Amino acid sequence: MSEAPILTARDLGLAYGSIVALHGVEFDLPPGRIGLVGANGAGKTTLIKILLGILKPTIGSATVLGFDATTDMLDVRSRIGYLPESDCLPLDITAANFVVYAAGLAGLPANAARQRASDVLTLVGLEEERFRPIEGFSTGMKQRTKLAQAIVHDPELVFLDEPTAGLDPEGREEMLELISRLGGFGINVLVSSHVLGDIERTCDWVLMLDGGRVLRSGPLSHLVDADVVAVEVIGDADRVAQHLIAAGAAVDATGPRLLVSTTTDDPFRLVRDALAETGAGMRSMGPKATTLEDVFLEGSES
Amino acid sequence: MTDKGVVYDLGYVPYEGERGARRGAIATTYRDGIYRVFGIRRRARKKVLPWSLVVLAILPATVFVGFAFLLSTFSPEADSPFGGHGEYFSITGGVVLLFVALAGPELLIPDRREGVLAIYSSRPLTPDDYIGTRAASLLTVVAGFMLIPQVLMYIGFAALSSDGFFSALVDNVDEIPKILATTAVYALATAPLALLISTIASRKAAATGIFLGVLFVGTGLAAALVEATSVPGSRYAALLSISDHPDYVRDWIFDLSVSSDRVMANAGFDPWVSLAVISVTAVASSIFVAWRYRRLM
Amino acid sequence: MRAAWAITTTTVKQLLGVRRMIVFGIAELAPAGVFLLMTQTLAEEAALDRLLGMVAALYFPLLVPIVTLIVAASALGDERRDGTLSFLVLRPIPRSVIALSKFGGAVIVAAGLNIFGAVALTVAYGIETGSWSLVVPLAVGGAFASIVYASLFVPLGFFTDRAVLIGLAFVFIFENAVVSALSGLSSLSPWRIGVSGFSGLAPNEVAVELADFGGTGLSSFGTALFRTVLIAAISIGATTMVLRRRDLT
Amino acid sequence: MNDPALVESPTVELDDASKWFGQKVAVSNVTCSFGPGVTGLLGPNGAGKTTMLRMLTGLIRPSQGSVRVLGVWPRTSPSVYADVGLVPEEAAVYPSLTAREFVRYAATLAGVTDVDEATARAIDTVALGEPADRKLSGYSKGMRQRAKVAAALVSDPQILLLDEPLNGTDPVQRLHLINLFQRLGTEGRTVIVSSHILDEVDRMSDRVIAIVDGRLAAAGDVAAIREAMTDIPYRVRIEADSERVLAARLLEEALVHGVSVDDGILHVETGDLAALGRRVPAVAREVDARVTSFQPEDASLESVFRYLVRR
Repeated sequence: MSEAPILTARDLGLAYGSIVALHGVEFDLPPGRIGLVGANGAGKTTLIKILLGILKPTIGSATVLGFDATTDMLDVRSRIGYLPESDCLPLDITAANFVVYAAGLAGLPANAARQRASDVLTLVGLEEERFRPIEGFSTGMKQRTKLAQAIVHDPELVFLDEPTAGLDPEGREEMLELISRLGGFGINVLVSSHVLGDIERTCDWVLMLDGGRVLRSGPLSHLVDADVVAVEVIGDADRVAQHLIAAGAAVDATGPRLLVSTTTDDPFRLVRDALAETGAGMRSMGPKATTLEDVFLEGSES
Repeated sequence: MTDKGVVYDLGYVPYEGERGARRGAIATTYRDGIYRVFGIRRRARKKVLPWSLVVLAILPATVFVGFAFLLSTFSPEADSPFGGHGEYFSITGGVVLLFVALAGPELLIPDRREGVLAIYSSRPLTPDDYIGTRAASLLTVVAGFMLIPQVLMYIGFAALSSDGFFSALVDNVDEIPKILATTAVYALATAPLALLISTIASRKAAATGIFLGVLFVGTGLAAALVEATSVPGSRYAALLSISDHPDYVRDWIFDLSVSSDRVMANAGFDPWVSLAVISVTAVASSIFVAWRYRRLM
Repeated sequence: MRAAWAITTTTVKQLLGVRRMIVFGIAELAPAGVFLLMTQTLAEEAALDRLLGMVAALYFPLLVPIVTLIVAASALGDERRDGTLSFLVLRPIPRSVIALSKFGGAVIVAAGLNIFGAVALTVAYGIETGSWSLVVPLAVGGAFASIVYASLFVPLGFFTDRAVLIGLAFVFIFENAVVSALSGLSSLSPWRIGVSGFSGLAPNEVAVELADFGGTGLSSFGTALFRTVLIAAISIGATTMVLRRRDLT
Repeated sequence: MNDPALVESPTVELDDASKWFGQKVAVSNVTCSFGPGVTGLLGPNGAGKTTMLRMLTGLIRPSQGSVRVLGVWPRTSPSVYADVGLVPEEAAVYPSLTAREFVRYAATLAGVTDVDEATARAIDTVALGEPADRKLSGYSKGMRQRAKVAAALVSDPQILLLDEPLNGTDPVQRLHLINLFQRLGTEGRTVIVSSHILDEVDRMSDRVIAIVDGRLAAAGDVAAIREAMTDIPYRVRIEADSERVLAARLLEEALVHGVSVDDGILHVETGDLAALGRRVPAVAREVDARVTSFQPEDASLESVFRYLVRR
C-alpha cells in the first residue's frame, strides 16, 4: 500500500443543465479512512457517482487508485466496493446466495466466491440469518448484507454511503467498529454520513463539501487547539475561574465548562493547580478540540 | 509488496486469487439470468410456471418419439401428429410466447425496482454489458426451448427410418439450417419486444399483461382490419399481427402450405416482409433499451 | 366546524387525483356511449327500452358499485397506508366528526362521478327523444346507490388493504345471486335502493316499463330515501366506534 | 418521592402499563412519567419503544394499567389533543399536498385560531423556506422530516412526541432541530424524543428513560444512572508526563481500583468518578506531573446504554 493518494480530483466540475452540482473541485486523498461530509445538495452523491464512473464530469478529471474515473471505469470498478444508501438488495433470494452472486459479479471464480462470501458474512455478524430470504430482514441485517457485498471481493477501496442509517445503538456501534477495522483488512474507506460524530470516530481525514465546492480537505487530528484547555468543573466553577484569572489566564466560562488560555504560562499546569488549590474537581479536561461540527458550521455559514 | 510488516485482522484473509473482472462479471450475470428465469435458487412457487412451460414444449416430442419406438411400424414422416420439424414450431412457438412474457419482466424489473442496479454500477460492467448479457440469457433459453425438442425428433426420426440410423442422419442434414434459422426468427420476434416492455413497465404483472396484450390484440386487430377492405390501405394493418410474423416466415422456410388465417398472406404480403418487420422491431427495441439503461446505470 | 370542512375537502382532493379523474370520467361516459352506439345498430328498439337496458344492466349493477368501491375504499385506506392516520386522529375533534367528514368526502367524489354518468346518459336520451324528465331521477337514484355503497366500502377500506377485492366479490355475489334468492335481503341491496330512488321520481309509465328489466320489488321513493340515510348513519356510527376504540397502528 | 422514573409535575404518566399482541409482550408493567423539559426515550429495536410511544399518544390502548395525558385518557377525551404534537417515524405525509398546505391542514385540525399566522411561523421555525410550496411527494427525507416537525409545532402544543425526528437530515439541519427541541424543553414544554443516535439524545435531553425487552431498564439523568451501576467501575483515560510516578501515587488512593500504564497514557479504574476528578489535580501537583487530558471512557450515554443492554 504505497503512500500515493488513492483519490484525486483536478478542477472537477459537473452541471445538470443549469444546476451546478460540482465546481472546481481539487483534492488528493491519502490512503486510510476518509470522511465525506456536506449539507444536502452539497454534491456528495454526485462526487461518488463520478468516482464510480456512473456520471461523466463536464470539466476536469478524477482518479481512483491511479486510474482515471471516466476512461478507466472498468479498472476502477474491479478494485472498489460500494455500499449504497438506498435499498439495493434483491428480496427473493437468501443473503448467502446474494453475497456469493456479488462476489461473482466482481469476477471471482465460483469456489472463491462461495468461500469469501461465507467468511465475510460471518465477519459482519450474519451467522444464521444468512440462509433466510432478504425480504424478512431488519434494517440492521440489510445494512450488514450491503457491507458484506461491498467487501466480499477484497477491494482496495470501498465507498460507504450513510452506512449507519436506520440502525439502533448496538447496530451503529458494531457498524462503526467494522468500518474502523477495514483499515486492518488493507481496505481504504470513503464514508459519507450526516452524523459527524460517526465520522470523527472512524475517519482520520475529512473532505468537506459545500455548494459543490471543497470547503476543507485535511486530517482530522490537527483539529485540536493545543494551547487552550477545556475543563468541565465539579463543584464551584466560578471560584476556579476567579483563581485562574488571578493567575493571569483568560477564562471563557459557560456554566461548569471553562475554556482557559494563557500567553505566558502553561495552561495545563495553571488548571491543575487552580483545581488542587480550590479543592474543586474535574469531570473532564483536555486540549480544546474543535469538533467537526464547529468546523462545518463555521465553514458553511460563511 | 513493500517490506512493511502488516498484521491483518484475525477475521479477515485478503484474496490473492484470480480475478476475472469484466469477463467474470458478465459470465456471472449471464448465469444468474438463466437461474432467475427458471426460479433456480428461489422459492418453489417461482419454479412452477417456467418449468411447466418447459414440459409443455418438450413433452409432445418425447411422447411422439417414444410412441413411435413402441409401435416401430409407425412411419415418422407421414403419420406424425405434428408433422415434421417445421410444423412442431407451432407448438414451441406458442409456448415461447408465454415463456418470454414471464422471463422478460423477471430479468429486468426486479433489478430496477429493488435498486440492485446500484450494485451492478459498482462492478466491472458497463450498462451495455449488463443489458446485453440479460438479453443473451433470454435468447439462450428461448433457443433451448425450441432446439431441444427438434433435436429429439431429429434423432427419433433417424432411429426409426427404414434405411438405417446413420444414413438417415446424413440424409436429413438439410433440415438443420432450416431449424436453426426458424429458431432465430422466433427468438428475434419475441425476446427484444419483451425486453422493451420490461424496460418501460414498472411491475412484472403489468409487463406480462402488456406483452401478451400487444401480441394477441395486435394480431386480432390486424386480422379484423384486414377484413374491413372498405377502409383504404387496411391491408397495411397486417403488419401489426406481431405473433403471426414468425409463423409466416416459418411456413416460408419449411415451404409448408400457408394456413387460411395467416393475416399477412391474406393481406397479400410476401414472407420476407414479415422477416423485415421482425428485424426492424428487434433492432428498434434493442436501441431503445440500451439507450434507456445507459441513463439508468 | 372548520376542521370537518378541512377534512372533507382534503379527502376530496386526495381521492380525485388528475389521473383518477380522467379514468373515472371516461368510465362514467360508458353507458351514454353504449346507448348512442345502440341507436346505430338497434334503431328499431324504443329509446326508453335502450335507456332502461343501460340503467338496469350497466349503470346500477356495474358502474356505480365499482367506481364507488375504488373511491370509498381508499378514503380511510390511503390514510392507513400512508401512515397519516395518526395525523388525522390525534386531533381535538370528536371521532364522529372525523368519521362524518371522511364519509362526506368519499360520497362527494363517488356520487359526483356517478351523477355525471347519470346526466351523460339521460342527456343523450333527451337529445334523441326530447324528453328531459329522467335526468333528475337517475341522478338522484345514482346518488342513493353511491351513498349506500360508500357506507359499506369506507369502513371496509379501513380494515383491509384488499378492500377492493372483497368489494368486487360483494358486488357480484351478493347483488346478483343472494338478493334474487333471498328476497328479504333485497331491502338492503344498494342496487334496489338506487333503482327505487330512480323509479320513485321518474314518470310512472317509466316505473311500469322498468318492471320487465328486473326492477321488481321496488320500494317507494320515501322508503329508499329513509333507507339510504339510515344505512349511512349506521356506517358513520360504526366508523366512529372503530376510531374511538380500536388500536390504530 | 425520589423515584427518578417519576417527575414532580407530570404531564404524561404511565401507571403499570403493559401491552401484548397475542403472546408477544411488547411492554410489561412500565410505571414512569414525563414532565416539562426534554426526556430521551431509548431502547434497542423491538424493545417496545415504538409501542410505548403509540400508547403515550393514545393510538393504541394499554392491555393493562393506564396512560394519562394531562390527566385524561386521550381517546375518550380527544380535546386534550389540542396540546399534543406528534412527529411519527413513518412517512405520515399527504403526498399530494404541498408542505404549506400540509401545515395549514394540521393547524385547522388542531383548532388554531389564526391559521395563516401559525402556519407561517411554524414553517419559519423549521427553516423550510422556498420549497414550502412544492408537493411533499418530491421531498427528500430530511425536508419531509422538517415538514412533519412544522405540522406538529403549528398548534403550539404543550406536549411534543418525536419519533426519530432527525432521520435523514443533514448536519446543519440536525443542529438547528436539536437547538429547537432544547429551546422547546426549556420553555417548559414536555418534549419526549426517541432516537438511536445517543450523543444527540445526550445533548438534547436532561433525563432519559431506557426500555429493554419491554421493561423499564433505567431512568433519570445519565450521570446518575452510570453511578447507579456500582458493579461496573469507571474507566478514565489520563495523559500526563512522568506518568509512572503519577500512576504509582494514584494506586495509593483507596478509590483507585487499578491503573494500566502506556507510554504517556494511564487507564485508571475507579468506583467514584467525581472523587477521582478531585484527587487527580491534587496528586498531580504533589508529584508535579503535567496532566494534559482527563477523559472518562465509559460515562457517556452510549456506554450506559451498552451496559444496560448487555445486563
